[in-house]
Amino acid sequence: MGSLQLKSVRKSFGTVDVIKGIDLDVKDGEFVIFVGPSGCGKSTLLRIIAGLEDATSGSITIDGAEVVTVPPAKRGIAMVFQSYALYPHLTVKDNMGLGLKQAGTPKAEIEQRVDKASAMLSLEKYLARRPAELSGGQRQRVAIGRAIVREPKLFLFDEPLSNLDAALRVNTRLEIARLHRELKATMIYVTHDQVEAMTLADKIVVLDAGVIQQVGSPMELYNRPANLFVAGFIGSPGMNFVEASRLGIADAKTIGVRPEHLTLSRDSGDWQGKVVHVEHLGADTIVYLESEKVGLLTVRLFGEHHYAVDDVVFATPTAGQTHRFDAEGRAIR
Amino acid sequence: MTRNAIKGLLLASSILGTAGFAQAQDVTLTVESWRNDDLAIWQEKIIPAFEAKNPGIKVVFAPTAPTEYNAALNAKLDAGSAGDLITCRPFDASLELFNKGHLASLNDLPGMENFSDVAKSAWTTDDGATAFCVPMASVIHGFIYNKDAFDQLGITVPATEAEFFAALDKIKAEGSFIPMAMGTKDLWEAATMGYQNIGPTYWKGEEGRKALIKGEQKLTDEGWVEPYRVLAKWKDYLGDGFEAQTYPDSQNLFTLGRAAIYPAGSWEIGLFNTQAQFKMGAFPPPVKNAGDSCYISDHNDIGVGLNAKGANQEAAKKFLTFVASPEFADIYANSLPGFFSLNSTAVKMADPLAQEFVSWREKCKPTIRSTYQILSRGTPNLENETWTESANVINGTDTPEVAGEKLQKGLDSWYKPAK
Amino acid sequence: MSKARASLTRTSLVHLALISYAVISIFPVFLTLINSMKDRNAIFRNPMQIPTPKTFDLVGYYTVLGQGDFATYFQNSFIVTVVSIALVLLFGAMAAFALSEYRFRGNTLMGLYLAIGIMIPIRLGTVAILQGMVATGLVNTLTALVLVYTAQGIPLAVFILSEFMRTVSDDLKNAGRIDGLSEYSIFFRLVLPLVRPAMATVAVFTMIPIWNDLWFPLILAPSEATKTVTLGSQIFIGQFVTNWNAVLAALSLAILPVLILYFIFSRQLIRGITSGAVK
Amino acid sequence: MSDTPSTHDTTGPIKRPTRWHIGVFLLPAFIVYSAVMILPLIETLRLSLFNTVDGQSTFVGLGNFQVLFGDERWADDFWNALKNNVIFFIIHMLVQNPIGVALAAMLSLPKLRFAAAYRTAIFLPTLLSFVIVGFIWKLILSPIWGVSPYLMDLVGLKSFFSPWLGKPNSALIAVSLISVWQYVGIPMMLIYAALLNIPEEVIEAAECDGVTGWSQFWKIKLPLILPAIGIISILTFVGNFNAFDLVYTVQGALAGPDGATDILGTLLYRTFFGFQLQLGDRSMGATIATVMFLIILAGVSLYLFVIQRRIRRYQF
Repeated sequence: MGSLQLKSVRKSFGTVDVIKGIDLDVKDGEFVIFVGPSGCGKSTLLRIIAGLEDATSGSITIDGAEVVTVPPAKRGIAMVFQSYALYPHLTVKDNMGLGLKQAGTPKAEIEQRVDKASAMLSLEKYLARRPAELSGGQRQRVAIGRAIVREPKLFLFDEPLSNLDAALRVNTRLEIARLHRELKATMIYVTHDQVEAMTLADKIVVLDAGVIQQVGSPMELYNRPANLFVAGFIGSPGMNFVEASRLGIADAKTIGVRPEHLTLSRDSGDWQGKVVHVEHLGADTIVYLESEKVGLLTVRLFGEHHYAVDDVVFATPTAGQTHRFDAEGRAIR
Repeated sequence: MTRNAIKGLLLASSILGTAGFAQAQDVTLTVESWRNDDLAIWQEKIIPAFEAKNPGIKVVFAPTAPTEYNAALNAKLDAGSAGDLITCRPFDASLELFNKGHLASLNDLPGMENFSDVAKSAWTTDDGATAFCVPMASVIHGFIYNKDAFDQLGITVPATEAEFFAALDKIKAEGSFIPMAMGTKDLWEAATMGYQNIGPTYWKGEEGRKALIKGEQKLTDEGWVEPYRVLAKWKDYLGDGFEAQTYPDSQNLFTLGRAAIYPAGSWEIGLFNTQAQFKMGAFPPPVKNAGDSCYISDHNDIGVGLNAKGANQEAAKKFLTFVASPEFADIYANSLPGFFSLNSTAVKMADPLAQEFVSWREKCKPTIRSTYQILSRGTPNLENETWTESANVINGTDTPEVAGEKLQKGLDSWYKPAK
Repeated sequence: MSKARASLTRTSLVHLALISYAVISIFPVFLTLINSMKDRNAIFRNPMQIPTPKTFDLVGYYTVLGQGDFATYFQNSFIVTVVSIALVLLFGAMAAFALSEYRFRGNTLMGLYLAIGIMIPIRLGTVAILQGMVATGLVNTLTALVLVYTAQGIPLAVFILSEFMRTVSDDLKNAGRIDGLSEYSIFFRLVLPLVRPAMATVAVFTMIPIWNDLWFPLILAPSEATKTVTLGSQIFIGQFVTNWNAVLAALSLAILPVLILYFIFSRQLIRGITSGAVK
Repeated sequence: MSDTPSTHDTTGPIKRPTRWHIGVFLLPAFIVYSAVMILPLIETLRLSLFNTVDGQSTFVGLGNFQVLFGDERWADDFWNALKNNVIFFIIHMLVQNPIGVALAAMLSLPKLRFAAAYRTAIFLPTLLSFVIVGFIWKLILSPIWGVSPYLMDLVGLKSFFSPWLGKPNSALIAVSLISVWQYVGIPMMLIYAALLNIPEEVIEAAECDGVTGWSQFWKIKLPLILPAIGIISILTFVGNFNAFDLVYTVQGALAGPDGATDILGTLLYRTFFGFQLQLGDRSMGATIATVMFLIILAGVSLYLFVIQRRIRRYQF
């Protein structure tokens, strides 16, 4: 249980439209991630789903029931905030139990659900503490626990990892993935970090300027980006774009090649260039070169390679791995 | 809604206004007054005397500090929350209250026949037809001196201006006493204890005062400027820092025995009797030349009137009749020596100092303060201006002539004497 | 802090300066207190001396306590101050919450409207206020004073509290909404506990003018049963203006309760004020 | 929580239940404030357009204002009061606020001992009523009681003592300084708060850059607390132009000597409520009140729309 449909959802503040008509279908048990640059409207959309913001128009149904005018607490959702938003004056246990208490759940059941959630998150030792006495990672786990206890139809995550350091972020990512598998719950997750999106999602929704650019599984977005925006946003380092006219191609405006789909040779190839910078990452080597014909190119090579700045090299795109875009930026398939 | 909620809350905490105290048959009268000094005398003597004879009527004396009295009273009268009985300032302030309908006419009040027209003059309409307050007391100006100090220095009581200044010179030269206790900080001290005290001698009492009202004299005339010239000379005989000396400072200076002469109003007697540890005497304002007729300021100061919108008119009238009785006059004048009864029935006073003051009525011509009747009805207010200018003259910031000009200019700006 | 940062001379100078100013601040109060406990001659001859067994005299306190019903005055002042502060805090916080939390038509206008009160002294409205109180039969009740002080305190309370409420995390309030708290519960159970220090600040700033007010007790509730301490001591100053024993005793009696209340609140005040009042 | 749903959508606007709670939150404050404060004040300000003509209250338009500024006596009093009020304000700005800043700067030094005791002592006068402050200072400055001459004698300055409150050219300064004494606690507290809000890292960065002591205060802390100083200035302005009680208790309603300490508040009080033989003139009083309101409004607007926008705010 836990499906979500959005139909032409709009949101404007005064004369500014921040959400310009969103249609989306989320199936039960799916892990959906909203991704996009800051200001794209992804957080607003999440808050509209939660009921914290009112949609200006449109329809939202959860499990087939229209919820546009239903207050957040009655939508069967739970939310995890970026800033944790724990009640500073309540203990961990009370923080987790407040929502149930408010809904009139019997005490014993609250107890039992809190125990279960805290076991799942290894929080048993901290139940009596207040948020100020916890570390950042522990607070985030309490916030997640608070959501689990509610047994919602829909989990909403608003950039839950961005206040954590890098190592903790990876751990918590794994934990969320594990929770998703164990709970088999529907999760909607907002992030600006495409790595998080790629690693966690069943389905990614790429948003820009209040409009959905593309919806699809991580690999669909990677292999078949619908437009220049998605192509540039997904993948790291980002896709190389070359003006088609420079290559003498007439039926497209722009040609895109991912850095990992270029090969380098010191002797011969399609595009000659000069190395301007090299990044050695161990597993990968990233080479930046300046080509007279096509401009700045990023090339990603597997393993260690010994190129030096000012070396003259040739890059060649792998056949069948180039993307073509028309004048409006749409992918040509 | 909210109000009721709060009201309920407060009622619940059993905090009720006086309304809650009024018993079913008892009537409670409230007396508005600025005489907070007299609180004890009212509570201990006057009110018990009245209540003993009028069972069922309770009286509450509710004084306000003198400086806030007018403002507070006016606000309460306008809103209808003032007490049943209103203590009346003399002349225009009360006349205004009568004209606005706040004070009731008392022509028919039993007991009013106990007062002469002069006594009633401060609380009668300009045409003399209606009286609206029962006169309670007048006060007389003069000088109180430290008898021990005079004896010690061999000074006799001065009768003329020259003797007065000679005495001051002598005290000053000797050095153990401040010659005169007066300050200018509170302004009114300079005007009331200074100008209005010695002034009548120069403007010839009522003669000058009436001429001023008729427009026949001006404040720039010699009779009105000369008292300022005399006042300007006082400066040298006042204590160090008299510019910042307040009225209570002056009282303390004198009663602690540090000053020899105190320019006084008779109302000081009661307080001085309790505080001074030495013998005191009094003398009237010195005349210019020996043999001149003397003048004193015998000023109708306090009356009491009936709040026309009060709830307990009948009981209040009973109280006013009591105030008009010789019995009240006796209690009041003897409890508050220096407040002289205006009742036609002579009151026998026990206090020697008070007797001394009142004895001047026989040899000197009495007058009231020059600024009180008619002349302080407009803006700028002549009384207030006189306070400021009297202080200025003594401080030396204005010459006597300039002071007279300023006052006359202010008066001219609104006052047109009836021709 | 490293040793390099704190030189002994500098610290001493700072202490010297602070001690000097603190002395200037308390000296007049100290002077009043010591002289209120001396006999009349000692007050005049040696105003600077603390009471010695020879000069010690509580006659002023006897006079004051014997003359007026100071216990009732205290009770009145206390009730008026406490109830007014409670209402100012409650109503002010509620309005501040509405203004800082919700976007609605007329929000700014309402904010400005509530701010006008900071600019005009309420005393100017005396006559109309008094008429209103007469009409509702509230003259000579403490309710009248409570109403006036509540109205007078609301503008500043809204001003300060709404600043504070903006600093309460939106996520937190939203978490509450998701947990099913009503807007009222969010206000009372989440926001109010979090702005407690600010409430203490407002309480102190509201308390001072209420406790010390002379004007409205004089006009609205001058009866013996409703007199406040400040009005009572003002009447004493008038009545015993030359009896300095009594005056100084009355002043001391009026100072003490303010000090006590201040000490109760001061911890919260500092916390409130240091957690971003004027950031 | 938007204003109103906009209507340019195909599916049409969404109808939502009225948010009653906003009203419930605002209502108590609104009712009490409007009924007890605003309506009476409007009633008063309205009076400024009326005056008594032949015993009847008559609408006179701006006639009262013409009298206030046109009639020599009224105008003299008004300009005198305004001038004194400006001086009163300037003294507060030049003495009270710098002292407040200095005290706060010292109090906020890290690890200062007895800071709480100092704070309490310095804030104490702010808690006292005008009745008390006025009376105490009159006594202290009284040449009769001798406390001031005695104290000045201790530091060898006795010859400089003078009855300040009684002299026209020193009375206003003396009263202003009493007021400063009473209120210095407020700027001190607010600046203290602002200083404590500066993050330790910024100060440590300054230490590393060799900006220490005085120059640290001038170059780092002061710019960061400017917004707080701005708020204090405007609070001082509003407070000073509404001031009345202190002058009234120390110098009386006539604000002597010779009107030297008369400020707008005392002029208003005398005019509106009357004093001694002077009868209260509600209309002219309301006229002065209206002018005062406009002056304060102008000052506040100037602050809000000109000064506040130029002060840079920093986020920590």
